[in-house]
Amino acid sequence: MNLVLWLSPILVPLTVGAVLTLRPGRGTSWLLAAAPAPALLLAVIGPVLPAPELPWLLLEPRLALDGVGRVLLALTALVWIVAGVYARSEAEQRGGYADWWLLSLTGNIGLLLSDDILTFYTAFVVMTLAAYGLVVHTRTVAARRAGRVYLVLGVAGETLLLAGLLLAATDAAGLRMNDIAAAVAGSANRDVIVGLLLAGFGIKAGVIGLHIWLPLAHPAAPFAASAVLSGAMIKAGLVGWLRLLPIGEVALPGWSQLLVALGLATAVLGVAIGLTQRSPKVLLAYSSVSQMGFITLLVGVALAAPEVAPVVAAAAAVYALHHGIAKAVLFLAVGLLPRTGAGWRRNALLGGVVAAGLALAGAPLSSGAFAKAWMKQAIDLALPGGNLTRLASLAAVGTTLLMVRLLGLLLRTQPTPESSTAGGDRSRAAARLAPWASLVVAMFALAPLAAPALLPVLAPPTASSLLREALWPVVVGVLLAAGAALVQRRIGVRVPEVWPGDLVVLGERVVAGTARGLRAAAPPIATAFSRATAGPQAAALALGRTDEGIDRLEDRLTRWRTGGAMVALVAIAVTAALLLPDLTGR
Amino acid sequence: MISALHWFAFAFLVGGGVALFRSRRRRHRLEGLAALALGGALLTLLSGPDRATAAAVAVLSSLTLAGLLAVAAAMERTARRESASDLALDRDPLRWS
Amino acid sequence: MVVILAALVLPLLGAGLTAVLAPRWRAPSTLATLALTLVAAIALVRAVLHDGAHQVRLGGDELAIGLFIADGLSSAMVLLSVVVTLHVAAFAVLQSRELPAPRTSYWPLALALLAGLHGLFLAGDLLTAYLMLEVVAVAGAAMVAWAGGRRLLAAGTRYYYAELVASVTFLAGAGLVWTATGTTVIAELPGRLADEPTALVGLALMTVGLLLKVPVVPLHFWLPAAHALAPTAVSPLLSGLVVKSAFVVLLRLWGGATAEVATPVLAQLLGALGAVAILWGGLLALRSQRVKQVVAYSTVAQLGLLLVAVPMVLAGSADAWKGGVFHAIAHALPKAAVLLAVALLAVSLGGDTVDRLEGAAAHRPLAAFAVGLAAISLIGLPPTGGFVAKWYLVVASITTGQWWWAATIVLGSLLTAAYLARLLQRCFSSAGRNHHLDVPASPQRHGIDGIALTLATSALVLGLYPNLLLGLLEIGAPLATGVPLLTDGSFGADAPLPIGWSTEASAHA
Amino acid sequence: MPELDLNTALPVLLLLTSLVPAAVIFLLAEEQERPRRIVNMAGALAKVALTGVLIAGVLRGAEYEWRRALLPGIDLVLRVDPIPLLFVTLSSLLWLTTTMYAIGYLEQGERRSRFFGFFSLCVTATIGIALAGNLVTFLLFYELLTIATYPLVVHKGDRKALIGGRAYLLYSVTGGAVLLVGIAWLHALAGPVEFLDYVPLAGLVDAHATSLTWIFVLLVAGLGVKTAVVPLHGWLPKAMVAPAPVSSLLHAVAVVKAGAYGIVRVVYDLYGLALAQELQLLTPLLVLAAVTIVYGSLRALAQDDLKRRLAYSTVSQLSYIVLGVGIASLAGVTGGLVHLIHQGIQKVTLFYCAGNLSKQLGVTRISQMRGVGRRMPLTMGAFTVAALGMIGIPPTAGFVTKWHLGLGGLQAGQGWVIWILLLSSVLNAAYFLPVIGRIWFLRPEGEEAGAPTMERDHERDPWLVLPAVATGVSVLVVGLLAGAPLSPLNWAASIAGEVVGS
Repeated sequence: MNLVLWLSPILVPLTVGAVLTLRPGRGTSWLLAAAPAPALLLAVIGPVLPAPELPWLLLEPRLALDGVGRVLLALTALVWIVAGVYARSEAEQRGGYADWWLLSLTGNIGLLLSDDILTFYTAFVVMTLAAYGLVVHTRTVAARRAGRVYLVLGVAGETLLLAGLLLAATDAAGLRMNDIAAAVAGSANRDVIVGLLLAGFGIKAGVIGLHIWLPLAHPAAPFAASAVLSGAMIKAGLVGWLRLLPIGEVALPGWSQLLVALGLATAVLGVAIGLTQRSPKVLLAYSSVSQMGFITLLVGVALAAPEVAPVVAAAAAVYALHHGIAKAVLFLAVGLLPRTGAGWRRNALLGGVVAAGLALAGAPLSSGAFAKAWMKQAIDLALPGGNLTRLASLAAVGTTLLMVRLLGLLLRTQPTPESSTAGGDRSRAAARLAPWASLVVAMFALAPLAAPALLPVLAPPTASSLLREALWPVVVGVLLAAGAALVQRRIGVRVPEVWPGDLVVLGERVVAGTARGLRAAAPPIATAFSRATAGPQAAALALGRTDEGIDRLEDRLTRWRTGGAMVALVAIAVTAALLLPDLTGR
Repeated sequence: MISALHWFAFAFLVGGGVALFRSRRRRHRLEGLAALALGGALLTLLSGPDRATAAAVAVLSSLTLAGLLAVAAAMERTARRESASDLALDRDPLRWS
Repeated sequence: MVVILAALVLPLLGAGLTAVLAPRWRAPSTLATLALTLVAAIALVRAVLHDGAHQVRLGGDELAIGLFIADGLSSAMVLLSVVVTLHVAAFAVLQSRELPAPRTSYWPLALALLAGLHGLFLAGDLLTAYLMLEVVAVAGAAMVAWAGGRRLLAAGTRYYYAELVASVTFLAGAGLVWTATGTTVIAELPGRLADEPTALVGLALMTVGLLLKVPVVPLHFWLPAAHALAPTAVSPLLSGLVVKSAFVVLLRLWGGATAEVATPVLAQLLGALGAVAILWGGLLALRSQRVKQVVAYSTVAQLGLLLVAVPMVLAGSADAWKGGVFHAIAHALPKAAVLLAVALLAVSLGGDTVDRLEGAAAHRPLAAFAVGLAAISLIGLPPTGGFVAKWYLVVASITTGQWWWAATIVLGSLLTAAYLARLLQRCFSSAGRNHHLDVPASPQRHGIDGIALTLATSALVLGLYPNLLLGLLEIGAPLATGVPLLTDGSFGADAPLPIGWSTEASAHA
Repeated sequence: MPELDLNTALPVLLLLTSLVPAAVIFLLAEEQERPRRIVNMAGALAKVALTGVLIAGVLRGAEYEWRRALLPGIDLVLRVDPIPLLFVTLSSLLWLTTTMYAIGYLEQGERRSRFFGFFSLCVTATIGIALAGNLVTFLLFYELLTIATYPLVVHKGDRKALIGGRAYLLYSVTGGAVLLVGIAWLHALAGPVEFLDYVPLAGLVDAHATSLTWIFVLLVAGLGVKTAVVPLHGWLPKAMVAPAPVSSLLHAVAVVKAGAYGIVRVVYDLYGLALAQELQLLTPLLVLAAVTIVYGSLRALAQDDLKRRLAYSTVSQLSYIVLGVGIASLAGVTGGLVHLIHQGIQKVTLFYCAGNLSKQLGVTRISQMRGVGRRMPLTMGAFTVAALGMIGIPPTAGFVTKWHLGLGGLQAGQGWVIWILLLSSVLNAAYFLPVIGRIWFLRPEGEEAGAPTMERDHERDPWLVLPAVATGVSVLVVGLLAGAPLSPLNWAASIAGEVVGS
């Protein structure tokens, strides 16, 4: 029985994948949404039965699920189910889409469940590569460019990660996660490993500088894929950090400060660039970058105080849960809006957007408030100084501004006239709203209720943190937004749009340059190299084809007269060779 | 051991060789060949073998010399009969244009 | 003892008989003689294997002529030459269907050549060796000269004169040695040569004579024309057997006890000449346009390989001696096979230039396969005889510390591969000029190709079962057991040779 | 002749299962298609069956050896040691699939009797190389391999094939000659030496350390030609002109494997790891392998012709095995040995697919491969799995190798090895991922967006598709079930245990 419980979350999506490849089409595409169900089931009931031993598979994989794991598994399963409903149209449009979708899902779930680094690494890589299929689904030039950037960074991240794992594995007792974390703590080249792991997972988590693929991938991918990408997949970075970095074992003040600084910078810059964007999806992408900045900050804090680590980890998990669901709601809403006509359906969507926005900003009584409260609690415990929490709430103001900007952009999108959504389509459109609505409900319910149940280590948040401290950043944000709107209408200054992916443009130029240089340099090196090592064949040929010199020499050599001279010459040489030593005394 | 006769035979040998390789005319070549062969035979005879062997060597070498010269002459004559000119031995027949 | 006589007399008698017979009967009588000689040769080999080396003196004790020694080396070479001549004669008989039949004078001359060769291999004293050299010279040159055409006549004459110069130089050398040491028996030379300048000069002259006959590169002016232009049935005998006879005498001369007289300078000079031959022969084979010319220069190169063995033999390496002799034998078979096969290909492809060979495998697979198999042995790739020879030569070059010969051998096998690849490459090509010849639906199976194929496969068999031949060569090999080279001088008629030759017959395992 | 009990007969029987078919096929006329196909398949299946019997026997502890005098003092020895068994299993399995593939591929080709004759000879040589008990036997079959593969390389007979063939022949003959000198020198020094008997060499190390080192250099140079190590790799890309079954045979099953296997045997079974370390032979080997790995990948990057890119990738991948040999730790040895098998199955799959592509769709250049994924999904699926294996993406077999080589490198204190491995896998990604992208994510020319997917008519012939899919799946299965008892990984690990232990 435990086999079914533990393996079904991974095997069910794979079997669904097989089914969909063999018989794609409308009849079976609903399976897409059902695939993550076993994972959700496991997250809900938890590790009731012991994890199975599978000595034959890969290199003895082990599965485990701790509190943080369950929270993130619940988040992932929920987001994938709801997004699955909206991915049916793309799946029907192109055969391969369902396969890439389900492979990414399998990878995502696999890395949450795995307890040894090889299974974790396999799942991580499978998810990264499969997600490429989602990003380039539309096959437009922009999508392919986004895909290329995504893949280059994905491969780079995966390589850095493998280097870190290899270095850690040599000193580790076994391949299990805690063995590795302990090994990293004690290993000689600890800093190298920590650096590699931070960079490797940083790319996935979108730390500033390594985030450039996010703003490109989200607009390119279909909205269901972006929801999953932002909602669930980028959380893999957090999982990696929490499991592999020596969080509980040793305090790394240096790395902690760096990570906190990076976290804050990402949060602030994410918001800043996000504000300049015109397309809602790019704005949301930058909002994800900024929110992940908070999570990076929390991991930095955890590195500073090992004894408080579990609390900080729990806080980070809840924050991820809250952000994941809220971001999924937003992405799906942004995706659905252009498809729904005017009327109550449009207002419901806009209402949901406002609710999610408020949650992200950490408005009182929303999941955001709870998440931010626990975050502040964790920070105070680890680094009592207090100024860090103030900076965090300042960033929250930024998020509110971002959400108001988003609302403004969405209001400007014209509703598509009723006629375009054909009759049949309208009934399916109605069905579409239901899962989205359930996700909104989950957004409100899950963080406050489920989190403390799954993560007992978190102390219940104080009333004031839920109300007063949560309120002022929202109010200040709204006021600022109103002021900015007034100023902008009067002076009419147009804020220039930073091209999405900012650094990526120069990154691309650099990469393209090196690639061209390499390709240009390769032939001359190759010819020089092959000429230098022409090897026997060329030598033989060269010898064979020297000009007529050889033939002329042979012609002269075979003359009758030269023959005679040669006989005399050899006679003298041989006699001399034989007698010489004799004459000079042996 | 090495008497004047030896040097004389040796001279014959070398002279014959030079004539054989240098001359273009059939007659000179044959004369050179004869001198060469004679020199060789003389050197063998001068090596002071006992009487019986000496006789055997004398008979055998004169027979072989005669045979060799006859064959050489035959070859040169065939060439002459075919095209009324002596054999041009200088260039390698393989490279005759 | 009777067996030695049989091996000598039979071909001679056969030659005489065939010369007298009417042209129609010459071929059958030659084949009959060859069959008989084959039986004699096999008997000789068995005798040698059974009770070791033995000798016979035709001229009794006092005459310094007519000493014939049958040891491992000579019996092996005799058997080899009979086998090759038999194959070539069979080819000559069958060739009339496709190639112009050989001239009527071919048959007696071939037998005479065989008799000369046998005499040469078995010769134990210098004068007999000289006589046999003359017989081989006359027979060989006659076959080339009177094959028709002025070009062939010139080639034959040059060949004849060169051979004569070589023989006479050899004779002069023998005379001098005879004067200085008082004996002409090769086996008795050791010990009497020390500090005898005349003997050394004599030895030098004999060596030069043999180098001209082998030939070595600067003295190779007569070979390409003679071997490349000679008729199909003649060139295998020349390239396979005649050139080896001089090498065997050289080995007899220097392989045995005289080695202590040889100076290192001489050894390296001979080796260097061999190395030059390998390089120069290989190069010219690469550049030649006609196939038989490629094969002729390939002979020059392969003979260079033989000479490279001499310095190692002089340094006392038994492996070098075995390697050299094995190469001499393992070269004759594939070389004859290639010459026969190439002639057949030239007929069905209408031309004997290298480019004409395009698509030979399609037209005449058996002949092309023979060329391929022979090429493998000539390059010295296992599992052929060529490889075994190369193996011993390389081991010898290392044990004697003269590693540069190993490098030469490697370079040599590479060059061989290069110029043979030229031929193979065209055999396998399907494109090329020969499309005007309609590729026969199923290529005709020519009986005559089988002869070339059996010769080529025999090289392969030699590679797979070398122990038989190696065992035979042990008997009478001067350096076989590293026995000290000094002799005890006493020998009698028919007595098994006590001299430095290996005394007891190494019973064949 | 000693009475033929099973223990001596089996190795020879193994050889005969391809020697006899070779002889029979040479005699078959061109149009006797059916008998030739039966003989071929019978030979292949018999060999696999015999290998099974061999494995069972070895597990029971039986000893298999066949010996015959070749030269005085030197025997022709065929013996089944642990490493040979590993290589024989690989060869027999891959030969089965390659034979099926060749039969399908050369449907209406001409000169097929000649082709399959030499094809069987080639595998006889490979099995001979695998089972060779001493260096002379090894050399004998090593050169036989050169002779047997030359006609295969020049099978097409056109100009390019001949040039490729000539380059191949000259490189191989030189390699063979250098190897001969090395072996002769060793023989001159230490007398007849057999594999797995370390005593004679160990005894020489104090007196003849330098010559032992030079002998090693000669041996590795001779073997390096077939392993396509950097300065000696020139022939491999040129030999790409051969038809696909030959390229797969050349690259994955026989020729290059013989070279790499030779180096493995020389280092582990002849010198022994301890002696090799004592003479510091391993570090230069490591450097050589590292240079080849990076150079091969770099050159592969610049090739547009698919088979040339695969050729250069072979040059690079083979040196993984040499790298494993150079690393003297348990994980390193395991990695090297197991890659002998993994590289085989991965590369053979790639070549089957490349062959199918060129035969069914006439596509030979990567630029022409737009959207072939839809037209040949099965073949391209196998291609993708194998390509991911080359990059070392888990859960394919390639990853298992990369992981063990990396781990081994670190355990042996050669930390820089993992950067070479990672650089190489990035480069592999750089030249394989775009191909995979082109296969699946680009639309074929001339087909506007959203057109109904092209019909899958291009994969009718089972003889061509089955081998490709079988080996493709095996890449995945070997990777996934790496932990299983009889998996290549555990097999290699047990051998590595003995090697490192001795």
